[in-house]
Amino acid sequence: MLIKDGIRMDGRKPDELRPIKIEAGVLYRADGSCYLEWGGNKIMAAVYGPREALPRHIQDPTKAIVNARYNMASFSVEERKRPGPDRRSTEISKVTSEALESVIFTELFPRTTIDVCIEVLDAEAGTRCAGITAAAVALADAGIPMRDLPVACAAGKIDGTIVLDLSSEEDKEGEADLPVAIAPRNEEILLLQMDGHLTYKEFEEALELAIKGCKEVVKLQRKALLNKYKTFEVE
Amino acid sequence: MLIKDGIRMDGRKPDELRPIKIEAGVLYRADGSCYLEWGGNKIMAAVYGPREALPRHIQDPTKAIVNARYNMASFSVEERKRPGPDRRSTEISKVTSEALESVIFTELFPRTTIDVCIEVLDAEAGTRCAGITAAAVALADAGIPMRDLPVACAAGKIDGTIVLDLSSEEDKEGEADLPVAIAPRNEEILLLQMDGHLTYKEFEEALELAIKGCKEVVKLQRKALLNKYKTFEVE
Amino acid sequence: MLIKDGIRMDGRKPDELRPIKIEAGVLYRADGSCYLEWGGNKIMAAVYGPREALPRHIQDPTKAIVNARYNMASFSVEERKRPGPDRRSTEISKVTSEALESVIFTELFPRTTIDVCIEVLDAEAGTRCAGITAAAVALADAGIPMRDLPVACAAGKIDGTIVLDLSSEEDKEGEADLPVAIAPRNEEILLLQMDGHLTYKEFEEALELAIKGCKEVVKLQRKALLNKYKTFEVE
Amino acid sequence: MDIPEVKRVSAVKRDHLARLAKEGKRPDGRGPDEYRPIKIERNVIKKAEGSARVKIGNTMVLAGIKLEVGEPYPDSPEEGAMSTSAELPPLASPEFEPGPPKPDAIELARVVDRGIRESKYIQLDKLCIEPGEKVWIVFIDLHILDYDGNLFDACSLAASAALQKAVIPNERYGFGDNEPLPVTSPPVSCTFVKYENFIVVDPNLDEEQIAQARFTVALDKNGDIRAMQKGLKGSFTIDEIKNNIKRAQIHAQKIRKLLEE
Amino acid sequence: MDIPEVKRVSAVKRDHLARLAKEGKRPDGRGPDEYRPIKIERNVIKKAEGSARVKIGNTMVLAGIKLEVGEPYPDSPEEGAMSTSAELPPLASPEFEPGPPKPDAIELARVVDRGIRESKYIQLDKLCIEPGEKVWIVFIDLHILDYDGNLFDACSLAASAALQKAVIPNERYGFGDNEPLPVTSPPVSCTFVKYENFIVVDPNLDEEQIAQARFTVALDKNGDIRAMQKGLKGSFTIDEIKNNIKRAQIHAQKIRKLLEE
Amino acid sequence: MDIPEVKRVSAVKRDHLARLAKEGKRPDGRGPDEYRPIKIERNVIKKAEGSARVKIGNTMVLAGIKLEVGEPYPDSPEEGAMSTSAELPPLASPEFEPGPPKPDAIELARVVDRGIRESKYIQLDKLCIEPGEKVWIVFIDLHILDYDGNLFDACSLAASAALQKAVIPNERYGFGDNEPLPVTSPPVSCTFVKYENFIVVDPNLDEEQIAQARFTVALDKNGDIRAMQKGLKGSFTIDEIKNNIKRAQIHAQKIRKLLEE
Repeated sequence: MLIKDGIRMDGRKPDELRPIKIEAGVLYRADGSCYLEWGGNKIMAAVYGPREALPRHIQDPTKAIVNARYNMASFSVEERKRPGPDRRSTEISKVTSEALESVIFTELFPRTTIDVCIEVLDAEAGTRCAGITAAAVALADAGIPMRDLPVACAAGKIDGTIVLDLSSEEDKEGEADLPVAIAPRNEEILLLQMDGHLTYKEFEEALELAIKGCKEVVKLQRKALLNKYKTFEVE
Repeated sequence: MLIKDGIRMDGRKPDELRPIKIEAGVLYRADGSCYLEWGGNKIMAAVYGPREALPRHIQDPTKAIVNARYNMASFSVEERKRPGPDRRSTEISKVTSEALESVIFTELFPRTTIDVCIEVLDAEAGTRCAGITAAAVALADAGIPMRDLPVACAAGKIDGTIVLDLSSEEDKEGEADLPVAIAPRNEEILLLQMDGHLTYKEFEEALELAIKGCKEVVKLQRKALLNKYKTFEVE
Repeated sequence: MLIKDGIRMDGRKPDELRPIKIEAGVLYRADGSCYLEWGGNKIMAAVYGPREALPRHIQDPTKAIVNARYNMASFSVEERKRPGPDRRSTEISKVTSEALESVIFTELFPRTTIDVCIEVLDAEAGTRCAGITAAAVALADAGIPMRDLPVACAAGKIDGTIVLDLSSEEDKEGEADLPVAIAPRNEEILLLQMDGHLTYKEFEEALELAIKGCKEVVKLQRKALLNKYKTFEVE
Repeated sequence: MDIPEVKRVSAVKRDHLARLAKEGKRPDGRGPDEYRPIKIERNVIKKAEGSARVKIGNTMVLAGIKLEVGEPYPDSPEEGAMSTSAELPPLASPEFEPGPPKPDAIELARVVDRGIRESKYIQLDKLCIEPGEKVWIVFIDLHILDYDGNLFDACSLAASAALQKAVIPNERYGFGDNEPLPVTSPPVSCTFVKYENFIVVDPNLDEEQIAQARFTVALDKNGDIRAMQKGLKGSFTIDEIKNNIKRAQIHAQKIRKLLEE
Repeated sequence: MDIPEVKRVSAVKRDHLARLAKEGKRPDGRGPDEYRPIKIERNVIKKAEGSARVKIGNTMVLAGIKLEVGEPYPDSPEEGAMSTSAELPPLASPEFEPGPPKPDAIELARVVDRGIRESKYIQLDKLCIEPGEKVWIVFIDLHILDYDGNLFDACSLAASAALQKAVIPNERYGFGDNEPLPVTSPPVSCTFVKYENFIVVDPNLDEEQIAQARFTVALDKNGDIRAMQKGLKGSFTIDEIKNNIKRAQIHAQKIRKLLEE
Repeated sequence: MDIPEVKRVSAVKRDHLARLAKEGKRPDGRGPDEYRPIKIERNVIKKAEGSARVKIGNTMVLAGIKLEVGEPYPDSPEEGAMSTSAELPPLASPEFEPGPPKPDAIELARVVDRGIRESKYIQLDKLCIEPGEKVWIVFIDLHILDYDGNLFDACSLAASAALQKAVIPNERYGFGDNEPLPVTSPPVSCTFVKYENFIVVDPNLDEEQIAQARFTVALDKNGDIRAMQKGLKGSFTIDEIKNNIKRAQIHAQKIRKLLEE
């Protein structure tokens, strides 16, 4: 029983996000960075680049390569995770790199890489969306030119109801999870994955809800970037 | 009891091969290819090259490098094999590379590699000989100039009798296995390995039988190459 | 009970070294080499270089890179050691490289590496000091210019007494181990590690004893190098 | 960090495909909703508990099933387990390199795995031997033999076909007679790519090389969605995604018939 | 052979620091015996059994503690075990590269480990569950977030702080209520570097990059020595080493107070 | 794909050796059927259960034997097991590189292993401790110290000599007194190379570097063949192979005497 009288176990309504806190420019060494808390998730993202791609034979003479590396700290999960990439994180790194590259003007920086490091420090469902959201802020903080600020959020199905932003328990016990990343301005889909069971109708509903979620989150991203700017002004 | 009244458990006479089926030019992407069935073995071989050897520091300015890679599919054996090379396949790759390089005019293609991929899809004793035999057809199909068409076949000893082309059970229960690859025109030995127990006399007999086997197999290789040529003419 | 009436379990006095035997120039292929027995330790050290550092991007245009590789043979310890570097040997390789580089005139050989191979063939406590001591002789044998001949020796604490050069049992049961490498001429500290429990006073005593030990060992190193020189003269 | 391989396609080829796309034409003459010929052969590997070789046009893949006895996961002590791997061996393409699976191969295996897992195709609850102690582990190994595009659908189809007639190797373990692997209804996967705003099903290699975005959906026998994956560096509009799914529902029905023959 | 990375510092910066050093000045204006501001936050990670984020100036590290049930070592059947790992992820510095731990990270983890182990900070003898069969294994994972020098002290401090308030996760294993991890008094680590014959505590990145020698000492609550490590390619005189230890004894007392707040 | 290392020998040296070969002469003055001096020292490593250092000319190798308790293979529940590894450490030659064993080292270890295994030198059936549960595993580790050619024979001889006087470490495991490892009669390996149609036994490094083909045969005490391996990129005629074996039978008898001293 994950939902009762329209209220989820953690007290949220079906279309309600978990609490989100975003801070831009939190690291000293990185060219851009972001610390994000989203429900029980704690994510640190850093961006380095554009910088010369090395070794040289990997350089693309027409554009920058976007390398996102999603990594879970060994203490971020219930059972300690062995350090280093596993198959899951390799796939997430790949789809995250692709989603972010969609919005970056990579052709401005031939022969370079833009490295995006996403460290999951504390994990509680929805880390890939949280990671992309944090990475987007870090990219903006690094001054990487983008045609839009990407943002991600998942919808899902629990007890037959389409809901926004699954919690850990909902993810485990629920019927479907649909993480989505978009370029919010014209609602282009940058990332979309799904596993579970959705009829076509349910999918339409879930996609709409996920996009609605994205549009709420993007406001928080913008606020975080603005806050950093303000801080600089005050200083 | 592996042999009774001069007849082996699978009905073969001591000097009889298992059934062999060879087809050349079966792959679309490869420069040359061969599909071979030999008893219960199913082998796919592909050749790529000569092509520039990379990274450059491995190039030999005087000749092509021949790289054979023998690999067993994880489902090709009774107990699932973990993917990737093990010590056995590393050794077979090495001796196969050396045997094939013996007949290739490598000095015609300095700074290149000729890559030979041998995939064992279904395995039943004698895969290294079957692999070399298939690789030879794939090399010819790729138009790689060779001074002869290499071919391989094993002889062995079971119940004290020298026999041709061991089956899986004979290999396990028998007393010796002698895989041999030759350049058939002048009977040069390109590969020879042996484990088990043979007197010098028995070795002479086994070697002679293995070479006899090779000479039967080479006819099938030639027929397969001819068939492909004919097919092209008809088309 | 590791010490009784001022005598240690193997009959040594607190400030006494285990028996040491050093031979220089024992290998044919290496540019310099040394075989050393120190208590139950048997060490072979070889030096190659200075030679061009490869791949090129690791070259330092201002000086030679000193690469020491400390390795334990799989049969050198009670329980067979899996071949290849582990975390312990990686750390020892690092501090050994740094200690040796301290005394080598690396700026004379830009863009090169000086490779120092230390193989522990039989191990009985104190292998890192024995390895550095052997490596120093091998470096001198290779004619690598050094501002001093480095040497290493450990002191430690057992049953509350500061002693020189711990044996295997003393290392296991004792209270502290302090391996030290020095440039003996002016007593510079090239390597210093410690684990256990020492008051500051005890540390002063132990360091003094370790340096005294080093100064005894350096005499044996010099003798070994002289012996080799003499041997050449005689030949 | 795994650097995604720079895909080099000649400018000439790219321009040619772009021109064709503007006229709604594909390089091999197919319509945008046309699959290449599909061929399924089952039980081609004697040593495997199940196997299938699938050709889609020139693309050829082999799926082999092996079962082993292993321990169940602690949180499902009465259920078997499944594991899907893909190898892109140098045999299948001049671009493939030997070595452990790269991100491409891992994504491929995981997408195929999700389709099978989420449609509950393998009845894992019937693969318990001894609760909490011993269960069957089903290994699905995808071996690419010839790569001319659309590995997602070829591998998914080969896995489904191989599992369909697979057996539990009771004899090898002394557990009695072999029996059929308990399966339900297979998922069917449909893949689209988009280039020059042209969206086509079942891309061949040329199309994949210039594609900006890829979309795969795995459907169950009711046409419901069990898994999806958007890939590559471009984007889709919401309507394109919805349209892809509707198109896939029609394709999947036809492909399902091939599986049921 | 692991080739120690060539550290490139501009000649200008090197000269600048050398000139300052001759006047006994440091690049950020500190005195030779002055730490940067230290900040400790505990229990920052919910999933970890213990955690602490430590900042020393701009350097920021996170230590996370996880406990697992495992087998004891044969020679100490009634004792728990501990294992310390450090990651230098590309997030924390443009010079860090992904991949398995390199010699730098291994040395760092091992030096932190020795300080904790030799001061018997974790009471391993109280971590036995079933003698010879089951004990608690304490995993200390050091995750660098921002690298501006002196990782040795930052990591040691973070590990000590994280262990201080860590719990034994009995509940997760059905062993009853969680309880505090039994610890004694933490070690405190002090690190010095020497450049241009100038020896300073708590080096920042600029100082580390031109340093000729490094010295770390871990002290217990009595100021006794529990672990030491000299690093880098230069040397110290005997008096310098002795002096470092005496200076460390003073610093350690102050840092210990932060830990006990 | 492991790229076989390009072996570079100067043209001058190659020509010199070719000229000598035409006159039936070898670079170090030996006849074609002459081994370099062989020296065997046993029990040189205290920590090993058996050991031997073998020199053939300037080539020096060390074999160390370790025994561990492990599980038997399912198909031979009452037999011990053996495992042979070879390391070509950078210590032994400027061409050797650190890292996991490359194809050269793997071939070397496997050929030595086959000689011992096929001649049933170790009586594995006497190494069962508890049927189906516990057996002795014999580890043969070959450590090259100085490489001047013919590692196959040097390693085979070192392994044979080390096993000859090895012990079962019962004491370490609390099984009672140590006892001799049960062995029968050792195999003896003989290696030939061919260059410029000149076939010589016991090649030194110069000869190996220009050799076109290599042949190793392991013979038992009756002169029967237990293992063979042809290597390198050239070929032998049938008569050359036969002749090599006959020559080896004579050499093996002499070498066997050294082992029995």
